[in-house]
Order: sequence, then structure tokens, then C-alpha cells
Amino acid sequence: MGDFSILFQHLANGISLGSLYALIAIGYTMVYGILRLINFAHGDIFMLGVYITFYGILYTPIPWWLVFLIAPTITGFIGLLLEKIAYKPLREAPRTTILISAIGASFFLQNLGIVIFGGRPRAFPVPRILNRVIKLGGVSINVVAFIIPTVTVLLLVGLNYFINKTKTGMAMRALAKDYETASLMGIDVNKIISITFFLGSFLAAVGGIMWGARYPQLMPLMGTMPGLKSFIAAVIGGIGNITGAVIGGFILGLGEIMLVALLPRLTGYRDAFAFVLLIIILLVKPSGIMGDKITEKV
Amino acid sequence: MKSKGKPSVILVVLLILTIVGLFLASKFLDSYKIRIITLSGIYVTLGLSMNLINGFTGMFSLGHAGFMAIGAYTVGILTMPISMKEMNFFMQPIVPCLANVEWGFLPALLAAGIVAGLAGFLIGAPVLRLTDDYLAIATLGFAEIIRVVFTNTQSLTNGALGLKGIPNYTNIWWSWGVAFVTIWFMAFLIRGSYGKAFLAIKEDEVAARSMGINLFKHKVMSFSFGSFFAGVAGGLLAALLGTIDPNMFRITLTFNILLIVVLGGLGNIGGTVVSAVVVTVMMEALRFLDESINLGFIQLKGIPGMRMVVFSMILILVVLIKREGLPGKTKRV
Amino acid sequence: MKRKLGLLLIVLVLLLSSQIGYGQKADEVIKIGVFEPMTGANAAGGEMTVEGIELAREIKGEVLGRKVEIIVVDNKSDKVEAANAVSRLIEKDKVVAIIGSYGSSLSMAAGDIVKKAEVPAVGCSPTNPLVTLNNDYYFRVCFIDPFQGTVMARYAVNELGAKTAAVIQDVTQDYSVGLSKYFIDAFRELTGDRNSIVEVSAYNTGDQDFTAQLTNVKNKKPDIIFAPGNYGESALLIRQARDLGIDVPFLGGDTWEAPEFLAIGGEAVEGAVFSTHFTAEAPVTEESGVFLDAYRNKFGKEANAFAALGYDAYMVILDVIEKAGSVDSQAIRNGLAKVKGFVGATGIITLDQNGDAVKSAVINKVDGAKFVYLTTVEPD
Amino acid sequence: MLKVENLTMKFGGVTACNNFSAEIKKDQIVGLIGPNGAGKTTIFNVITGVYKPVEGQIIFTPEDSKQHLLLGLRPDEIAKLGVCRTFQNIRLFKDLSVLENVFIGNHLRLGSNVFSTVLRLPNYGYEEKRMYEKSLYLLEKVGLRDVKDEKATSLPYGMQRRLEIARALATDPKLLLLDEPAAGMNPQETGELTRFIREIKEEFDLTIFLIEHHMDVIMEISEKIYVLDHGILIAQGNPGEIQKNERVIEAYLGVE
Repeated sequence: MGDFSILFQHLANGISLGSLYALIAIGYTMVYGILRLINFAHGDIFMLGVYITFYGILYTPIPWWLVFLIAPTITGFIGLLLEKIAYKPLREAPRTTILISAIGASFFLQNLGIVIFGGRPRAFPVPRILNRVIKLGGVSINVVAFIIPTVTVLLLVGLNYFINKTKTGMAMRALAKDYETASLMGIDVNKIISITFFLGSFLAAVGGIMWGARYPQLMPLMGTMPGLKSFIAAVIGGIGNITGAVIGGFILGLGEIMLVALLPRLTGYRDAFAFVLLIIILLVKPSGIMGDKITEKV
Repeated sequence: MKSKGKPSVILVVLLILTIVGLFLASKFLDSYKIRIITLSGIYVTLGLSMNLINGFTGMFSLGHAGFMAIGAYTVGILTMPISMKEMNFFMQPIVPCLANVEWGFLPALLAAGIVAGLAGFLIGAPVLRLTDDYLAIATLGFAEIIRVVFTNTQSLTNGALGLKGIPNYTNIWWSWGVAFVTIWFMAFLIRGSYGKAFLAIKEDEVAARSMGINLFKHKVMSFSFGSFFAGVAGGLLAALLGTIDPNMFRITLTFNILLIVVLGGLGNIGGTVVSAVVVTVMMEALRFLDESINLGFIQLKGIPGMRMVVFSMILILVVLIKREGLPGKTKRV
Repeated sequence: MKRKLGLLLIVLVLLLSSQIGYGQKADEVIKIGVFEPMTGANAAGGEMTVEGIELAREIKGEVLGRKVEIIVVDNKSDKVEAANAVSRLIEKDKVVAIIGSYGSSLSMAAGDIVKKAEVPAVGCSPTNPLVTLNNDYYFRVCFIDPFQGTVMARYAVNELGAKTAAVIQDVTQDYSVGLSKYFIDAFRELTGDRNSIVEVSAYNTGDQDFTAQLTNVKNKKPDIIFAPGNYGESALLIRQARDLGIDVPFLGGDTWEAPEFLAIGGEAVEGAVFSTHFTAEAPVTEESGVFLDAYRNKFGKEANAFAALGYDAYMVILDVIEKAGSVDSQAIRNGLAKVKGFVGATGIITLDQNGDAVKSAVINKVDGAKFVYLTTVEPD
Repeated sequence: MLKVENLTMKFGGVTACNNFSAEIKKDQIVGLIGPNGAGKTTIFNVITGVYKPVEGQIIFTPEDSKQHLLLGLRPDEIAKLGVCRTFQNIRLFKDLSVLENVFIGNHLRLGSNVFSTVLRLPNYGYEEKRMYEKSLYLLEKVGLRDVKDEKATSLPYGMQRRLEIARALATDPKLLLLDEPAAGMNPQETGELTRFIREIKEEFDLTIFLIEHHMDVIMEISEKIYVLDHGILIAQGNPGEIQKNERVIEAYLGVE
């Protein structure tokens, strides 16, 4: 195995991991853009999405590709419900209060997951087509690892179109820019927030399915780390910016892989990498790579 | 809103009552209950230390588990008998300068607080410029970094194997003694000028700055004090369990403390004390939710984890319904 | 006013706590406590173990003419909870002996408590040497990591003819780190080559992506890869290794013996080899047969090592009680210290001066989505 | 006492204040007026260090000899030098009592360190006693002593304004910046306010710079007035001159 093929192998690994982070980060960034709220439960919504898919494939006669569409829809509605219960009543409350509610919601979903799904890991039923390996020279790539970046890029293009060209999308942007003015201008704030949560959760579930196909192990606590890392990806890219979230995801994924590749002695520290990166970004350029600078008005 | 009586008088009365109560408890209760009461004391300290940062100064920090880890390891490494250290570090020998150290509990506990406080100072200095959710995620990140570092520095912490055989110094007196020092510290701090400055920062940073309060200095101060007490409590926990490992200090631990702080009310000392005790006791008392319940004619199968579902539901409900915590407070408009 | 109310609440809660569970009277039932992780990271191991213990009680529910009751408490895979749980078992439930726990660190958290209370504890599967060290009240029915690591190194060198090996360990698991260390030492000694370990890589519990570590390993071209860890992570790791075109054998430890390892790993884990305590295929003793049949009847599936160890832990305690003719905790401890040649489902158990079982290890291989018995390795 | 030179402040592309210069002499009461959005509060924010200007210089001379450049200093450092302010949209510490609000104003002059406050060492005990006495005196002065234990936000509007002034006075300022102290007051109240401002100026030896919309207040107490429109200084002079200045009249009429 030549040096080049190793490098390419690492690159391929990094892109595949990065696009998964990107996929989940999109949902994070959308919700943050509008509500200025870290939806701590986003990672757990992601977990629910994977489990719903799991049960859908194993316990219903529905073909797997249809489940791949239905499950995110159901997850989307769960996200919508979560917003109505845990966040909406607190819209006027101090930031800290909403954050605590978000943490509580995350805690609740995790424990509910343990009670309903059991603490033991389950195997995600990966459809056979997705489970093949393609060899290109010395580089081996799983089919899923091809599909994930493709899905991510397609969704990115679609979402950018949606946000910039449709009425709902523009209302979202208006809301993200200036909450009060937007509501004064007759935008139905509740409706837009609901749509955002639905979309964000839908995407989390899509990310979850991809995740499950790539790493077919399901656990009620599986959402925590990907959730945190995706949030970090969103911050790196500039929170509130969808393209930024995708770029951040790629940076994080490639960075993690390259850390192990270039500094094998530090493999044990890999989980700390994302957080170190986060802190550096927050200190150096809190608005992220693509974010707008926000001046505080007194 | 403020009680008219002098806090010192109330504290002395409470102190005497608690001493009598603890004395009776240590005399008549079995070791399980004493253990729970001891643990409550540690959680009182933890709850208050987090409340100082999150409740009084209004910073949203989620780094508590990290500071506890620092304190726990400091106490563990400093108090462990030399022979026990050799036994523990069979994978990779401990760094020579710590191999022959064997301190008493009090100096070790103080060292735990100081090292954690120092870490709080070093971490706080860069990240406390951040606000709200950014601060939350950055401090959470630091706690995770500390855990990862402790997992990988085998010659210092013994890595994932953890430390075993830490002398069990912690008893009901130590835990509640420290708890009382903490209560006393917080009460006097908040009553005094610095505490008022913390409250001012929480209420309105811009106004506080314009009144000559150095935001950065006060935030770092509050953060370091909080870390100090978190470190001491971590040390107490290590000496209570006798064994520690990096996995103990995960995000969940911070969430548990946050639960106590929220239930007790952000910025409420008495509430935090009560809620620390109640949560610790309930955590045990609610074990029946996990277990099978025999109603004589029907056997209800217990579901492991139900306890935690109930707790997280309580957390959300309290936030939604009574934002100021269960003890309540005049409602903010 | 509020402070007084708070004080009142504390007193009330303390009173309430002193009432917890003092309803039932200690009648003729003999109580044995079980603390296992039923939730959290180690839930699967705990669940499997408890199945075995419950099965054992169904088979042998009486001793000295008295009924035996087992009380299972969840330790949430958390040290503080583990300590509380054991303390509760001793004080509130007044158990005479304790079984548990999956996860060495959880067992260690209980160590000081059982020692102080002088109630004996029998671990089913904690394999870290520190668990029983310096503790006269802790025993276990499984072998310990140094033995297990050596067994796998021997197998790799003698049976597979490996000259080089790579190790991928879960740095957050004491189990994985310990086992790796013993494997590395033994492997170097057997090959007589300090450089025979070509790569030591690391990951964290909960990690799902191992491609970077594996790509590094692949580049070093080892003859075998030793990767002990949780079955979930291990299965994913092997899967990704196969995707990357790594086709050398994977070796691991007893944690791999779980149905989920096969389910998650799928075809990729075919050929994976690991040491364990027991195999359903080659019953080591008569008792194994009894256990296997009973397990099949009750759960409708093949038994695994953890259930078998849970079963043995219970049976050893009952055997000791029977021989001692007493349910006094001290008598049980003394009896346990003298256990010799006890015929259990997992083999002939003799407890050494540390309280560790000296017994044979079994090597299994994944073949046709099943665990297939390869060989048995006797202790030195 | 205070010299502002060529101050320019921009937000994004918008210039909030352009090349503004002013001088305030010791013991003066100086007014700053202008239509809404003229950039008055921005100037206060720059002086107190909340905003960093694009260009300009601010020189503060509390004593005759010592000069301080205020630009680049943090708000709390500026407050320590003796420049304190009130806010246009009242920024009290909402959940704290009236007395506590004023008490916090004393904090910057505290000599004891945090350990002596927690250990309640005698030096702090003495200091705290003095701080309480001073706070009570200030509350007496602004007529809020009776409500000292009320929550700050439970007070009526006018009282909150006076509380803000008391809080600012607690910092021992030499230069006091008042941002619309008479906003929302009726003529009788503004009359009282004028008297009150004169009174505190004498008693605490203050120099005062104030923004105000009530022309009667500003004309009555200011010795000098600066007029700002769209971030540009359009006039300066004594009240008589300003009242006659055509550009000022135009600016006000143009906007109204």
C-alpha cells in the first residue's frame, strides 16, 4: 500500500465522517439561526430517528426505502412536538431557562430511550445494496461512504434553494435576522418555528439513517457525542449558516481522521480534538467561518 | 424577599441543629443511611458551588464534572498509601515525584480545592468572555478534555484503570463539615460586597460595568471559587468511594448537579441545600420504580431506568412551571 | 421563614429515608443481593448475568430447608450508584452474600463496603486483578486478565503462527487496557522480538468511526490484530476493517460473546477469535449440561458465558452455605475462601489465596454466524 | 475636565456620529441635545467605554494635573477614574432591592479583598458599615429611603430614575453623565429634578454632562449646550445663543 493510497484512504474516511457531521449540523444550525437556542436534544432526536427506522424495517412489511422516507417524517413531527412542549412556553424566558429546558429534554429522551428500547445495543439492519465495498486502486470505500456525501450535498443545494427562493424560506431568514420586526411584518412566527423544527428533526433522522448504515450499532445514548460534535461543526462553520455547517462538518471529520493519521500517538485524545477546535474557534472567531459578525447593541 | 434575621444567627442555629441531627444519625442509623446522608452533604457542596457560578453570577457553565475529576484525582493520588500506589500502577509506574507522597486528608482536600480552583482560573480566563450557550458548550468541552486527558495520562492517573484503595476518610462529619463551610462561605459572600457584584453581573452586565465592576475579574473569581468547591467535593467523593476512574466524570454527573441547582432555585442557597438532600434521598427512595412491584395479586415488572425518566420529567416540569425552582420566589416579569 | 421550611423538609426527608424499606421482617428467607448494571453502558453484560442468576435460583431455590430470595438492584454502570446499591443491599435488605458486578470498576466501588460490612461478594465476570486484591471479602468465579491476555498471545503465536501483531485498545475501559497490556507482554516474550507489536492504537467507548486507526494499522501489515473491547464497538471496528480490505484475523476477549456482536458485525466478524469462560458447544462439566438445557428451556436460545458465570456465582454461594450449615456472612466468607474443585457450569472452580478462580479458558471462533468452540486452555 | 476631540463612530456602514468635539470644564453643567437618533447616547457610550470609536480622542482630567485618555479603557476602569452615568432606558439590577442597587455602586471603591469579606474581618466590617451608611444617606438624598427594601423594578418610573442617579453617585464620580433624566416626567417633576441636579452638583462637587429632551430643563440648568443632528455637531453655545440659532430650529422643525 503506497503512501498516496494511504493518504487517499484517510481522505475518503474523513469525507465520509465529515459529511455525517455535516448532515446533523444542518438541523442544529437551522434551529439556532431562528431561535438562538442550542437544541441540546437534537442528538437525541437523531437517536429516535435511527430507532424508528430500525423498528420500521424489522417489524413492518414496509420496504426499506419507504421506511427511509417515513421515519424522518415521523421524527420531524416528534421534533415539532418537542418544541411545542419544552421550548414554546419559554419563548420569553431568560436564555438560561431555555437552555436548562433543552438539557432536560435531552436527558428525558435518553432515559426514555433506555426504558423503551432497552440499554443493550442493537444492530441496524443495513440493506444489502448499501453494504458493499468498492475498491479503487489501494483505496477501499463502502458504498454508504459514497452515498452520504452525495446526500449531504444534494440536501445542501435543496435547502439553499428553499431558503433563498421560497416564501417560507425567506420568512425563515427574516425571522433569523430580526425576530421582532419579522413578527411585526405579519410573519406567522409559530408556524415558521414549527416548520424549522420539523425540517431540522427530519434532517437529523436522515443523518441518523446514514449513520446507522455506516455504523450499524444502535444505543439510546448514541446521539450524545455525534450531537455535540455536529454542534461544534455548526459553530466552526458559523452558526445559523447552512453552507457553513456543511463546511464545518467536513473540517471536523477530516480533522479528526487526520489527527489519528498524522499523529498516531495521540489517537487516545481524538475525542478531545473537537472540543479543542471549538474552544479555539470561539476564542479566535466566535462568528465562525461563514457567520456574520453581530454587534451587541446597548 | 430578604429575611430580616442576621444570617449568622440563623446559621448558628442551623449548625447546632445539624450537628445534633448528624450525631443522632451516626449513632442510630445503619451504614446505608449514613452513606446517603454523607452523599447528601457532598451534593450540597456541589450544588452550591455550581449555583455560585450559574445562579449567582449568571454564567452558564457545564464544566463541573471536570473540576470534580481534578479534585478527586488530587485527593486520590495524595492520600493513597505508597504500597497501594505500587499495586495500582502496575501498567505504567507513577511519576516518581508522586510515588512517595502520602498526605493527610485535610491538606489533600485543600490541595484538591486549590488545584481545581487554579484549573478554573486558567480555563475561566479565556472562556468567560463567552456568554450563555457558547459558554455552556465551551465549559462542557473543557470537562470532556479533562476526562480524555486523565484517561490518557497513565503515569499520573493510571488511565482507565482508575485508582483503587483510596483511604475512606470521608464520613458524615467531613462531608457535612465541608458542606457547612460552603454554606457559610456562600452566605457571607452573597451578603457582602463581592457577592452583590456577582448578582449585579447576572442582572445586567452593561450596567454592572458602568458601575465600575470589572466583569472579567469578578467572573473569573466566581468561576474559580465554584471550581474550588467542586474540587473539594470531588475529593470527598473519591475518599467516600475509595476508587475513581475517568468514566465517572461524564456529562451526566454535571446534569445531576444541574438538576439539584434548578430544583433548588438558581441563586437560592437554602433551596439548593434542601434540594441536594431531597434529590439524593429520592434517587435512592425511588429505586422501587426500577424494581418489580408485588401488589399481592399482580406482579408488575420493573423497568430499569424509570427512575431517571421521572427525574428528567421533574426537571422539565419545574423549568416550565416554576422557573425560580421549587421553593419559589416572587415572579419575575 | 423559607429557611425554617427548608429545615423542616430536610428533617422530614431524613425521617422518610429512615423508613425506607423497614416494612418487611426478616423471616426464614435467605437473601442474596445482586448488583449489576441494568442500564447505562454495561447494561447488556448486566442483563445477561442476571439471567443466569435468576435461572440458578429457579433450579436451586432452597438451601438448608429455607427459601432463597435474590434481590437485584441496578447500579446504572455508575460507581456512585454501585456503592449505594451494595450498601443498600447490606443494610436495608440484610443480604448474607452479594453477587456482582459486570465491569471491574463497578465491583471495585463496592469493595470497601463489603469489606467493612464483612459481607462476602462474588464477582461473576470482573477480570481486573485489582478487584480482589487486598480484600478478604471479594471473590470471583472467573479468571483474571493476565491469564486471559496470555492465552490469546499463545494462541496467536502457537496456533496462528503470528510473528507480528497490532493492538487496538479502548483507552476508556480498564478491561481493554489491562488485557492489551498482558497480551503485548506475552506476545513479545513468545516471539522473542521486542518489535513484534507493530502498532498500538486507541479509541474511546462510544466511538463509532475507527477508519483512521485501522488505516494506520493496515499500513503496518500485522499478522493478527488484537482488539479487546465492548462487543458493539469491536463489531463495528472489525466491520470497518473488512471494508478497508484488512483481512488478517481479529482476536479479542470474553466481552465479545454476545449475540449483538454477531448481529452488528454481520459477515465481517466471521473468523474472529476470542477467549471466554465457557462454551455452549463443548460442555466442560456435567453441570454445564444441566445449565444449558435449563437455559434453552427458559429463554429459547443458547446460553452465553456471562449467564453461565452468573449461574456459577449463585451456585457457589449456595454450595458454601450448604457445607457450612450456616447463613452467617462470616461463615460464608470462610467457606468461599476454601472453595476447591467446585463443579460449575463454566468448569472446575478453585479459588486461590486472592479469591480468584483458577480455571481453564475456552477459545471460541465465529463461524457461520455462531460461536464455535475451538480449544480449551488450562491454567499453568 | 473632559475633552472630546474629533470623535467618529460607525456601525457597519452607518455613521452614528461624525467628527464630534466638545469640552466640559470643571463645575459646569453641560447639555447635549438633538432630535431622536442624532447620536447622543452613542457619544455617552463612547465616553464610558461601551463602544470603541473609529477615530477621535477623549481626555479626562479629574484633577488639574493628571490627564487620562479614556479611549481603550474598559467601562469599569473609566468608572473607577470617576466618570459614571445613568441610562436612557433605565438599567437597574431588577431583582435586587433598592438599597442593594445603591450598595453595588460602592463596590468599586472597596479596599478589602474577597477573603476578608467572606471571613468578615474587622477591616471589611468597618468598610461595609460605611458603605451601608453612605448608601442610606444617598437614598435619603433622592428620597427613596422609605422604600429601601422594595424590589427595584417595583418602583414607579420617576423613582427608578432617581435610584439610578443614587447608584451612580455611590461610585463617587467626578463627572456624571445623565441620559435623559427627565424622560417621562410631568412639569412639576421636572422642576424638582432641576433643583435636585443643582443640589447634588453642589454637594458632591460634580461636573455634569446631560442629554435631555425637555428643553425647559436643559435651558434652565445648562451653562453650555451642544446640539447634534444626524451625528454632526450643528451648534454650541450658551442657552440664549442656542435658542436663537437657526440651524437648531431648522433641525428640530425638520424632524418634528
